[in-house]
Amino acid sequence: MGPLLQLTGLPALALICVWLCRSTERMARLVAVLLWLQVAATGTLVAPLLVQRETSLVISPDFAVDRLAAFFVLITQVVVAASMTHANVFFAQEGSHQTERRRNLRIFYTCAILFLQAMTAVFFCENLGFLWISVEATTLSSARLVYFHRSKHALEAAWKYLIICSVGIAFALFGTMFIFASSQYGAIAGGSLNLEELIKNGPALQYPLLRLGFLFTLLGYGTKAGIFPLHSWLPDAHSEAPAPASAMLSGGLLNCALFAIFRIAQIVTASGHPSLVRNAALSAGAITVFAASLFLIRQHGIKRLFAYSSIENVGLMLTAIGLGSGPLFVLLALNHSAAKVALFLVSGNIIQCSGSKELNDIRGLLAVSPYWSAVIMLGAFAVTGAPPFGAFAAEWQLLSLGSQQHLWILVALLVAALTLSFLAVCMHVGKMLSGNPKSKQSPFSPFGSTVVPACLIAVTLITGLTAVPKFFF
Amino acid sequence: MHLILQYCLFAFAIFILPPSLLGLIRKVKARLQNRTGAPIWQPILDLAKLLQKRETVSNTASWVFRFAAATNASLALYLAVVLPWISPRPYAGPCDLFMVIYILAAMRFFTILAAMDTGSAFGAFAASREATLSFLVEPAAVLSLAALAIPSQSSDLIVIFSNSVDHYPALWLLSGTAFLLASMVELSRMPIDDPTTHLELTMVHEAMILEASAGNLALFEFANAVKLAVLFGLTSQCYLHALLNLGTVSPFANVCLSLGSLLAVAAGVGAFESVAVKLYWRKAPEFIAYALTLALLACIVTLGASLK
Amino acid sequence: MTLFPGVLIASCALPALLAIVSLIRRPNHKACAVALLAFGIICLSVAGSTWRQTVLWQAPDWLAIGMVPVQLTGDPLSAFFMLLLATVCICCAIYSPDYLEHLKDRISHRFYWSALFAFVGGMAGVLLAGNAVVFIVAWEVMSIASALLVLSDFRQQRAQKAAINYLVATRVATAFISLGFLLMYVRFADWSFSAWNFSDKSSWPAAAFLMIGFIIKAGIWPFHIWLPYAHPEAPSPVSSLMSGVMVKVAVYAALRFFVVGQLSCQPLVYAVFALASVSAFWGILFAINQRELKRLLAYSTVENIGLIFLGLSLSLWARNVGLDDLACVALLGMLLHCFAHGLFKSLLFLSAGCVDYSAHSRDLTLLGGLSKRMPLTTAFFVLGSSANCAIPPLNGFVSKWYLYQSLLRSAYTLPTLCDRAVCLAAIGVLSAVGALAVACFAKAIGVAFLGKARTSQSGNAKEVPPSMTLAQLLLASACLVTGIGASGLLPFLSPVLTYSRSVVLQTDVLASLPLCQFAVSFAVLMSAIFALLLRNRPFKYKTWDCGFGSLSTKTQATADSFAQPIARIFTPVLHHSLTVDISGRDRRHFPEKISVEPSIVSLLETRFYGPAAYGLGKLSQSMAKLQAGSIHLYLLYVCIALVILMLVGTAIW
Amino acid sequence: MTLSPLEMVALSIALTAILMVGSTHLRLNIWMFAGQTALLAGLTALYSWQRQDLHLFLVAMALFVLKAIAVPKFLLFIIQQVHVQRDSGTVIPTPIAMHLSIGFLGISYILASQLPIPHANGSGWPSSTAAISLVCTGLLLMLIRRIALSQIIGFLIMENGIYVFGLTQTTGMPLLIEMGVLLDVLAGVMIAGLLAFRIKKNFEHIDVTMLAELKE
Repeated sequence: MGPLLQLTGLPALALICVWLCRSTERMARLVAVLLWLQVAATGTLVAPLLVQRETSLVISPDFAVDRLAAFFVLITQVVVAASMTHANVFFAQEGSHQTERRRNLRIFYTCAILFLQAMTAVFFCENLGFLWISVEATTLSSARLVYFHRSKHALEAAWKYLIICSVGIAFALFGTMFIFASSQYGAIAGGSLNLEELIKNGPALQYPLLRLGFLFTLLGYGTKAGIFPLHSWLPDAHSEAPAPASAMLSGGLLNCALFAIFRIAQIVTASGHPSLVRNAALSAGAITVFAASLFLIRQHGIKRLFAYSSIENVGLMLTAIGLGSGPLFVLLALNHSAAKVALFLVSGNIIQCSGSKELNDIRGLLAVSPYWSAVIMLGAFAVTGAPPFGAFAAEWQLLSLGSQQHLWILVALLVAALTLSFLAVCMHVGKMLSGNPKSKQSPFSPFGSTVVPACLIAVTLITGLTAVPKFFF
Repeated sequence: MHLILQYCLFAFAIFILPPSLLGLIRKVKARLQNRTGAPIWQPILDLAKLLQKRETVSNTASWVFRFAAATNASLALYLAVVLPWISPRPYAGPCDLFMVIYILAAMRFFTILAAMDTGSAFGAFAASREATLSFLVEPAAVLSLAALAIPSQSSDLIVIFSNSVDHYPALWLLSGTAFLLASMVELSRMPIDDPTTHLELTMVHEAMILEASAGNLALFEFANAVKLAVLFGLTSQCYLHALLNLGTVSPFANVCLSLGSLLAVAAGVGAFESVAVKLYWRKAPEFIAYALTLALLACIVTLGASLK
Repeated sequence: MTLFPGVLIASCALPALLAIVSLIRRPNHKACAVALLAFGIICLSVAGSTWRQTVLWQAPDWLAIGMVPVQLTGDPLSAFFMLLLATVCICCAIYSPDYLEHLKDRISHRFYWSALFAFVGGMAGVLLAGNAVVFIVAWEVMSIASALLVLSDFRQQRAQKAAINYLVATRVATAFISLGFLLMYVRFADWSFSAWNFSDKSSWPAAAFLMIGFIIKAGIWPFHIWLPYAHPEAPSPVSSLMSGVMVKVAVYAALRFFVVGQLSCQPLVYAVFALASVSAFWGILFAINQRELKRLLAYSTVENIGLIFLGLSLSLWARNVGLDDLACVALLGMLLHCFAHGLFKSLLFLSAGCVDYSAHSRDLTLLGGLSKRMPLTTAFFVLGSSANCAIPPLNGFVSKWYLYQSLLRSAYTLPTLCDRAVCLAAIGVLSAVGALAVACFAKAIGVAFLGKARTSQSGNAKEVPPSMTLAQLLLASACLVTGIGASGLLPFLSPVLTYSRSVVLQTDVLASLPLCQFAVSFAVLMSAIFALLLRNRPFKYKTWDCGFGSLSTKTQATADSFAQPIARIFTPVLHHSLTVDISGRDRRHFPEKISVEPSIVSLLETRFYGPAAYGLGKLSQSMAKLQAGSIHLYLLYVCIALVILMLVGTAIW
Repeated sequence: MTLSPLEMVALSIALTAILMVGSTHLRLNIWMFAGQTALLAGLTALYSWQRQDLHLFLVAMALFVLKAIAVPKFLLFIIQQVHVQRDSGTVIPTPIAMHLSIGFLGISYILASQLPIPHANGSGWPSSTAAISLVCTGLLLMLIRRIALSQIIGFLIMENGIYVFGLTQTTGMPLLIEMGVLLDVLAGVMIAGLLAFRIKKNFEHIDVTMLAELKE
């Protein structure tokens, strides 16, 4: 019962806070503190895994966490904690603490905490059924986050998000059933959805059914992860959600979906057909990276820009999965999450300040606020894999892995796409930074609104320049 | 004693010969046009007269203007000392062909600056033309000398012009002619520029020094005369090499030959100028093309010879 | 001995630290300039300590990029370029505080200094990188930081465009370099440079990729497009660092990999030789047709980089056919030209910055008459231009002379007739380029500094503050000293040559080049002339005006009219055209206003890069159409993806 | 070719879905969905009897209560709130759509016979045909209907199809997971319904084809 309490106790407390605190300002601050405490709690829980003293932490037969998942849990929790910390500044500026909007804010916080729990659960599931349930739960809890602003656009985005992801997830359920069937008609009497069992009996699984299962789950969870052409909901949802929610969606949710794919890829690899994973994931990954980089060239919204950049990074992570390198997947995810969260958070500030999401309306940031400019600029470099940030180290590792396996077409495609996406993002960011400011509004709380993103950027910088990546391998 | 005599003679050659060559060209032209013409030493008298006058400088001009004139004269004198343009020279140091080319370029550079410095429309106009011409003619000049450099395997003009082992008359002839044509452009002589014209709009070299006066003008004129002597001197040396193997000639004959050929080249140019017409500006590249063609021919000859 | 790795580390770590600090705290110009000066001195000590020996520093385990440990190597080759970096840095440091004052609110202090430190640190990093990963990290830092510096004057649309252009070029270069590195890594299973060489046929594709990357960065035709946009837009110290040092860093990279790594791919060498010649000519041809001072200088950089790569390729060529002496001469010429160009181009950019500082314009059509108001700056600019025009005895002449020497030597030593003819032709091209350079710089000086002021701004210009003069003076004297004293300084280059696997010539090639003697006799003659013939103060009078009375400043030649005859000759290449507009009531007989607007077109931009960018935009647009907003369509995509995945999945995998 | 009662039920479930494609009347659709789910609950109950599996019976009960009663009730409530009777039109005409879904039934048969599932334990092709056909029909419904509620119904049909597949082609999905899935679906429908309600409030309609302002 200990681990379970450690994982859910503080969020439960936070939930109580959300509804019992009279003042929403205090509530917001308290929740942020609790979430950071939760990070610490989870950290102590998974610490033995991180230092490789233990290989896995079993809570129940269907719930366990290994080293890789432990990294993801921590990343997710940090992402949520950081976003919710920044949310203090964001919602204060939004005027959400006014009386008539308080309820909305409380609902937002509730959903955010539930979302966190759902995402955490994804990494703990050792059972494909529960995995599916958790992933679906993330969709359900985050739909309300997207709809926070209650505008027409937010509604549209939320609807698309809910419907498309649900359809995708339905396919994932279909796929899960195929995998179940493959175990049933293969080796395991009565069938099993337990990951460990499936991996152990890998070679005995019935391959045609397993293959169908993999393809369906790739499609299903891929919809959730935003693989091209299933990504259609992603830019809408990311751009319409309030900044902290966009950050969580991009920095947390996408990892969850990819992690689900990674889990199933593990089974297929264990069944003795790694080429299926390799071919499917590499081609899907490469296509996604390339398509996203083309999308990036012509963008009109600041958050849509970063959303497409997320799609690109999803493609990269999928490629890492295809190359069969879990640690690389974590490394990419870590850097993407940190940089992208920083970007989304600071772009929220910028949107509030300039009053528009359109790239064309945002000009002369350098003159408006050097802090925001610095974060958005460094964040753009970090997220597009420019050295010396961590994403570069990860992408370089990915490319060298690809070259070592003589996948030259893939490598060339990735290099081209990375070049394009870097240029596209930097071009748009450069336009925002330069020129004369269009609005006269002065920036608010320059320090408070920058500290969280700046710390996240520092994380990727440290990852890029020190031997941190070795820790994952 | 012998050395001092040589130096004196050489100083005479540098200071007296160039203006006289100019005078000679004018005299030949005059005679061919049935005029008596000024005496051959008239340019020397002109220079002396200019040096006595008080200088007038445009109030637009800056330090560049007078600096340019002095630079031109100094560089011309330096060239006259080091180049093997006339046979017995007391100075026997090295003289690199590319250095010569770039010293000529420096002279041109500063002349153009002087022309632009006064803010005169004519000066700038001529400067622009001079720049264009020099760009067109430069490859011809360099290649004609480079072609000569290949048999001697050295870029030192002293070595090149004293090389009597590899003797290719055709090469010397082609290079010499190419160099002569190039020099005529470089010196703003006849088919490109008429030195006697009175219309500023058609001038090239004269318009550039339109604002110069007295000592300043004298320096420019003198520099130009020295340049003329040096370049024609080199040409005449080329022709001499084409005609006979100079290694076998006695020193005294060498002096006579080099002086004689220099005068012959000058007279030839004078004769040519009296029959030639000044080319329409846009036709100038066509004339220069001859020089380049000859230089390229020389290159082909020299490459063919070098492979043997 | 223990000090050596220390300075190596400091030269990379100090700028990194400074970049972060100046981003967080709003920096002041003086303090930052002092820091830059300190960096320059550290670079100088790096150069000094690694001039004759190789110093290696293996970072502790915690300092790594990804899985690859950080490794710094200082060797004679990098020391040579470090020296250049140090010199230019020190001069820029002296120059900056006063210069930046006039940009007051146009630049953001934090970003400028932060990016500048990152930039110089990146350059030091590239020069000291011991393995490919460190190299590419430093290379990107250098590139991105310099792109930011191009954006310094961020309110200007032009700066924005220039920065984006530049970023595109530099990122594409990085992409090629990355591919090259990856290929080499697979080939040698090592990121360390010391393990790499290009003598084997299997490393030729990597060599080609790397070479493309380097020549894009160096600005060789047809990849030079970014250069004339980027260099002028940056503040002058940055332009001089970019033009003087950064493009040399690309040259350094080419030297590091292909000369030290013994490239044996002859087709690649031929290609570079051809591109370099074209680039020299193309660069100067466009330079002469510019009317913006710094843009003109930038195009002239294209020309000079062409010359440098000409020397580089000739050196490789000679080595491949076994002519070691020739290879040495070419290499020496190229190294000297790197250094010389670094010095005089920095000087020219700094002087152009002074013009901008005093006359508030770099547009030649608005300048004029500065030589009387700013005589010192004019003198420095004339000296720098003379060096660029290879006028003896300045450093530009020495290096160019070596290039000529190497070409001439190859014209009689290379094995085949064809090779020899090519080299002889290259001499012709080089001489034409030289003459054009003279024309180009005569025009720049003539229009910007001489004649009458065309606007009141340039008429009211004042001489720049002493610190800016001092910076120029340092560079100018460096140009002079390295020119006159070349024969004395050359022996110091032997470690670089030895390191570049070249023989060191025993005989003194410079013997036939009496520069010292020339300089002395020139000085004597000049002083004699001034003392004897020009000693009287001249009588001042107006310029000859054909009796029309006071001349309008408009009668002076403009930048365009000076270049027009040459532009007209090259009409097919430049698409030179004149737009003449005559207006007035009776415009035929009594025109009241005539305006002539010449224009040239860069065919590469309109015919190649323009359409390419347009095509990419179109492609992206058609992709964007996929995202049409309809949820039904999106669901259809899901279905289509399902069908494709099932078909491909079950049929193939 | 004889069909077992179980297979007959499964196929009739598929048929109800096809019939739903033919009608744009929302209330009718919801009733038919309720009937379909009731049939499904019955099928589950039959299986539980056949397999002597108690927990399957629990699933049948839950299915009946939640999906055959609660969900239709909720949807009917929404319809009442938003005052919509019919779908405001379809992308392709309903008769053609219905024929198309019959075509899908045929395709489903082909696909089902391709499925590498050994048909030893009575779970033969008709059931998997029904399952695949349900999924296809659900998708078709989502693709061609313009109203938000129809999309929800389409999604529910798809979900049913997947459930049919799980029920007939495999045995012994863990109860907890079945329940979890059911709850998730339920929550999803609730949220979607509420969103539809919001759409009506914001846009004065619930036509999702009008929700196309976010693009590129």
